[in-house]
Amino acid sequence: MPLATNYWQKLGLTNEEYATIAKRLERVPNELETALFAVMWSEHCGYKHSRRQLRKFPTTGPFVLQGPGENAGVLDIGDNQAIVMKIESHNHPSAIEPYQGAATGVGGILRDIFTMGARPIANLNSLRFGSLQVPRTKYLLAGCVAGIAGYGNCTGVPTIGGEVQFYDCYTGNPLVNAMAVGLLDWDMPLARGSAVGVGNPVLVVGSATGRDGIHGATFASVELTDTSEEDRPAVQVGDPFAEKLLIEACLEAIKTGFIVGIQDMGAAGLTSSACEMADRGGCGIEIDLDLVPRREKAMTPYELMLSESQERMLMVARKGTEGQVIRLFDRWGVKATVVGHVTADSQLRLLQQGQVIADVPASLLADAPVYTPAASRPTYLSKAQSFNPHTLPVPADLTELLGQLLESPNITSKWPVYEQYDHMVQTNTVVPPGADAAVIRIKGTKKAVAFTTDCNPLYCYLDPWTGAAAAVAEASRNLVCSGAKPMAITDCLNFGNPEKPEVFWQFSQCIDGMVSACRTLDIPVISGNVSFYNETNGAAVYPTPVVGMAGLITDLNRLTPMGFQEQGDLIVLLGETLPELGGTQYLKVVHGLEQGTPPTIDLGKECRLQSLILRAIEDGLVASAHDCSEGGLAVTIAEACFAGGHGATVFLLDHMENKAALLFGESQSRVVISVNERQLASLQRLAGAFEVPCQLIGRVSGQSLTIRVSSDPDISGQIVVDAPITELKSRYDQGLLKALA
Amino acid sequence: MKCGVVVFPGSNCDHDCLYALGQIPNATAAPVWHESTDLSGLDCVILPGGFSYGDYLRSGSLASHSPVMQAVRRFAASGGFVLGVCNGWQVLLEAGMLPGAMLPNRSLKFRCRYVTLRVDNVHTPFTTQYSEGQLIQLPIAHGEGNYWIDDAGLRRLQSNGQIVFTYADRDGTASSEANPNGSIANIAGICSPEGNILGMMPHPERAVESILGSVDGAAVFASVQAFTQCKSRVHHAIQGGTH
Amino acid sequence: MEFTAEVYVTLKPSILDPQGSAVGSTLSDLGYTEIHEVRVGKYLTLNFEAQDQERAQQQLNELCQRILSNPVIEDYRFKVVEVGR
Amino acid sequence: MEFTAEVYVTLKPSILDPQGSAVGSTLSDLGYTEIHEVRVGKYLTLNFEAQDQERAQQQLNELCQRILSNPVIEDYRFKVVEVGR
Ligand SMILES: Nc1ncnc2c1ncn2[C@@H]1O[C@H](COP(=O)(O)OP(=O)(O)O)[C@@H](O)[C@H]1O
Ligand SMILES: [Mg+2]
Repeated sequence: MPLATNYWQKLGLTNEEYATIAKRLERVPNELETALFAVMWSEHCGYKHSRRQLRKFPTTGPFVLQGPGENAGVLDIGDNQAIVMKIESHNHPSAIEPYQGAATGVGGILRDIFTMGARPIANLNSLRFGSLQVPRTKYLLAGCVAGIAGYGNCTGVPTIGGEVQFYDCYTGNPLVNAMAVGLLDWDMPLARGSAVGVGNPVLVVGSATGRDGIHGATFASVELTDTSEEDRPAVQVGDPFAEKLLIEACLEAIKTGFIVGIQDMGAAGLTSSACEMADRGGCGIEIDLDLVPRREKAMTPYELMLSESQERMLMVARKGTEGQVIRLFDRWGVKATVVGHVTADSQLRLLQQGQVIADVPASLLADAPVYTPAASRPTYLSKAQSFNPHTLPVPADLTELLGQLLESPNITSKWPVYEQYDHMVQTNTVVPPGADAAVIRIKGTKKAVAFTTDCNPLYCYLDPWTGAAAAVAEASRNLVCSGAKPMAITDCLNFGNPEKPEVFWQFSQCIDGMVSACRTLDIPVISGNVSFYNETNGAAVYPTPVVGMAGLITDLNRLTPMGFQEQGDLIVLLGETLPELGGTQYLKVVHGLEQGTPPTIDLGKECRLQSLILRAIEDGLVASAHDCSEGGLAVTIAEACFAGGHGATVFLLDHMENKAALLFGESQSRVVISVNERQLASLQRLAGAFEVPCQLIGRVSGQSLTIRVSSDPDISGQIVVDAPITELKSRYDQGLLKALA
Repeated sequence: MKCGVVVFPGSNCDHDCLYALGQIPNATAAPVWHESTDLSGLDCVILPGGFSYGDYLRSGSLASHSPVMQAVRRFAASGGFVLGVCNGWQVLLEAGMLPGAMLPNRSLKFRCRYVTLRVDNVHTPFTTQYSEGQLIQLPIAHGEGNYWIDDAGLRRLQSNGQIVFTYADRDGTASSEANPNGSIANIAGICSPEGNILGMMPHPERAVESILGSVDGAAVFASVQAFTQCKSRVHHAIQGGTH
Repeated sequence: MEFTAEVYVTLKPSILDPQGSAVGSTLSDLGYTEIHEVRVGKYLTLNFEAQDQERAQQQLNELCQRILSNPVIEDYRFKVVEVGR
Repeated sequence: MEFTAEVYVTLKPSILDPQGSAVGSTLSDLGYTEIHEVRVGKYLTLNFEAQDQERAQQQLNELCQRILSNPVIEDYRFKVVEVGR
């Protein structure tokens, strides 16, 4: 059958790209070869619009053993141990089939971890949904959470943290970002995704190949429109049981030393795994497609190469060991099959019935073009930023207002979500979900590692640079509050269509904001993922650069809780409250507005604050620490009360004539700590040395939260909040259930 | 005490059990592969939590047919101690080694959290270190822990004292609010009539160190350890007599 | 009129059935080697009220499509019978 | 000879069906008030080899009893058809 002219456009290649391929091949590619280029040069696999921007990130530092470029980043935590981490989006599949979409997202990110020879020790997930008034939102939330639970629980990896947020912009395009973490003993060289050693056998390991998710890679690179509901078979079903066996078998196989290279099959399946392994190793790979185990009859080479069937790996073994490798996998009930070998010529060569059906340089496939699209400042910004929230009336009953905020969807406790996750399996979770950061101890050592994911997309919408910098700062602050030194970031950048100048402007502003924060706080980026085309019928989601971060606690004695610990302890606010109400949850919940200039961030100030806290914790001065984020100071204090099971009496100096800004403003670089009375002087001295404002604001006492406000430190002022902790806590605990009812 | 922890394809609390047993003085533990049929030299066999065979078909059903279960059956019949935790209990039910069956949680959701349990029988080899009616905190983590048995069976469990753990309030009442999964009579764990087989949904192996939030699970393992020691002392005395 | 319905929900043939394949391979491990393929679906029974057979069919079809199955990955089939007939 | 079987596994009528009641209450929340009872069971299809129809029946019955259902809480029913008939 003659090929339609310009058939490559249907596969997603532009005329220029096709011409480039033909020129560099010095011949016209055949149809299969063209299809291989189309997936490898898709946005999803090729990072065409983001690669240049991503190069701005700092990627090295004292902890970094492996930065971006491998399947996951690797961090040195001493004693020949390392932490491996990576985050990835599964937004589009989850929009269509929430359970399987989210489940296979977890499966994929876990494979990136154990591919490196690391045992997965934790999952996190960062979720964003649309309006809870829309019934489908509840269905999507329930399905995604059940899918994450189903997969993580079955594989025996604890899900220890994450985020769930609700903004209308995500109604048609939810965000499901899954992060995984592994622990590696690196007494031997890291397992790497490269093909080396001419003549070494190449094996396909795991599930048989079916017609799942063909076009998955290109699908993720095209805006979702209403027609994609028809595009359905592009969703795959996950098999967490197969994954669990694959984990155990792969980790055992890597230990034998027989495995030269290993790579999971993610987007674009066999094509991308073979091409990336060959490219990294500087070798070629020859695959006989007739040998690839398949689930369905009459599969075409195109289908075999592009299938995104789950729970599969590509592996290069040392020549002569393949028999032992196959037996090892068989013991775990996992099929391993030799399908080809490593060649000297750096070509990806495919055979069928003895005939060569594709033969292209792997490096060319892996070398997608890089674009820098036009960028322009969105027109909505001036109007949104010039909105002045201080003229709005502040409700009289601030106790009730606090209750309303505590039960609002973005602030309320997410226990109905994380209760569905086995967060305790592996018996290392010393701080379970619910605190600023989750903490995993490392058995046999005094060490622990802390993790968090953070991003406030409303800030990013209202000021991308500031919002992205704040995301890095908040993640880091969350870790520091638990007593951990931040080590590195894995980021998941969720944006709209980058070919639109306004979206690309948001993207590059966010990158710049993150880069500044990374540099000031000295935290490199070691892995990540970009998800573009998060749009519904032309409207982009808020820019959402999710920051996943890992921190190290060298001595578990420094582990610091977020809740108040003892009656009589003093409550201290570190940092400064400014008259900032733009982009707050107060505006959203009370006035229904997503407007204003978001809180400013002074990275130097942030850095001093975080250094101070770490130092104070080290000096044993801090009984508890909790950072201020959504909902501001009043919510932060209330949460510290709930977590510790104590009440508090608080006195705030009102220097700005707006009680809403004082109590619910979201000024950055603030942390509420509690200290024993005897430590106050030392703390104040230390804060002075670090030039961090340090204000005594109250005392842990009783079982109620009482907040008094006065404009004069000598006048006892007016009680603005007064409620039993149990009452406030019950609203905080019931908020999500209520919203979902 | 020598324990064997069975590893089925899909078990995922096997390492946790081995680690927890390592925290118990005078206990040793080793994994037992699901294809193995040799349990000789063991005092106690533990069927750990997890998702054996993916929990496909019914939780525990496929695992209950694996070769090791033939051996476990013989081991129990000759008086060996068998502890099934979570998925392990589901396997014991499917194998018919304990009565009743497991249904999905009433909420149909997986639940992972601490619960309060009342210890109702302190005369089993697994519970001698608890006191009667003691309230303990252990984590649960399951999607199918809604235990069911018919009326006659329930009466038998009650009259034989086979109910070992019950979900309870802080004051010890087996209220419906305290029931996390819909289990009949708030049952959280039962034993065989002889007491040497125990099945329970909560995870004692997750509560043996204070840094994890509770040490209330340690007594399960310490009880078996003490019981085994006692048994072997009696055994020695008898053997000594025949010399 | 009172109707009773039986609904069969199955994974589309091209979709992986992890449960079916695990059951199938375990059955062969147990020595039932003559078993080639197993697929596991759902079987629902419903009792419901409708005006007549035609509307009953129609209602059930809507139910299957909207709630009882996920058309992205599943197919369904049903039978409706009037009770007492 | 190649046979294909359909197996229906249902909870015994005396046992409360958590899944069925959840589906039922979802349906009534969505306004399908005319629905009275929903029960959710399993529907398995198997392809297998047997010498003749009688043995096929017998083998399948054993399979159902031993593995495919749990007789404590479930009932089963099946149909066996020779393939190509
Ligand atoms: N999807 C989720 N999975 C697991 N834990 C979650 C999830 N969403 C929220 N949490 C947990 O709930 C707590 C509060 O979340 P969040 O309000 O985002 O915290 P913070 O403002 O400190 O970043 C955290 O401990 C977080 O890990
Ligand atoms: Mg926080």
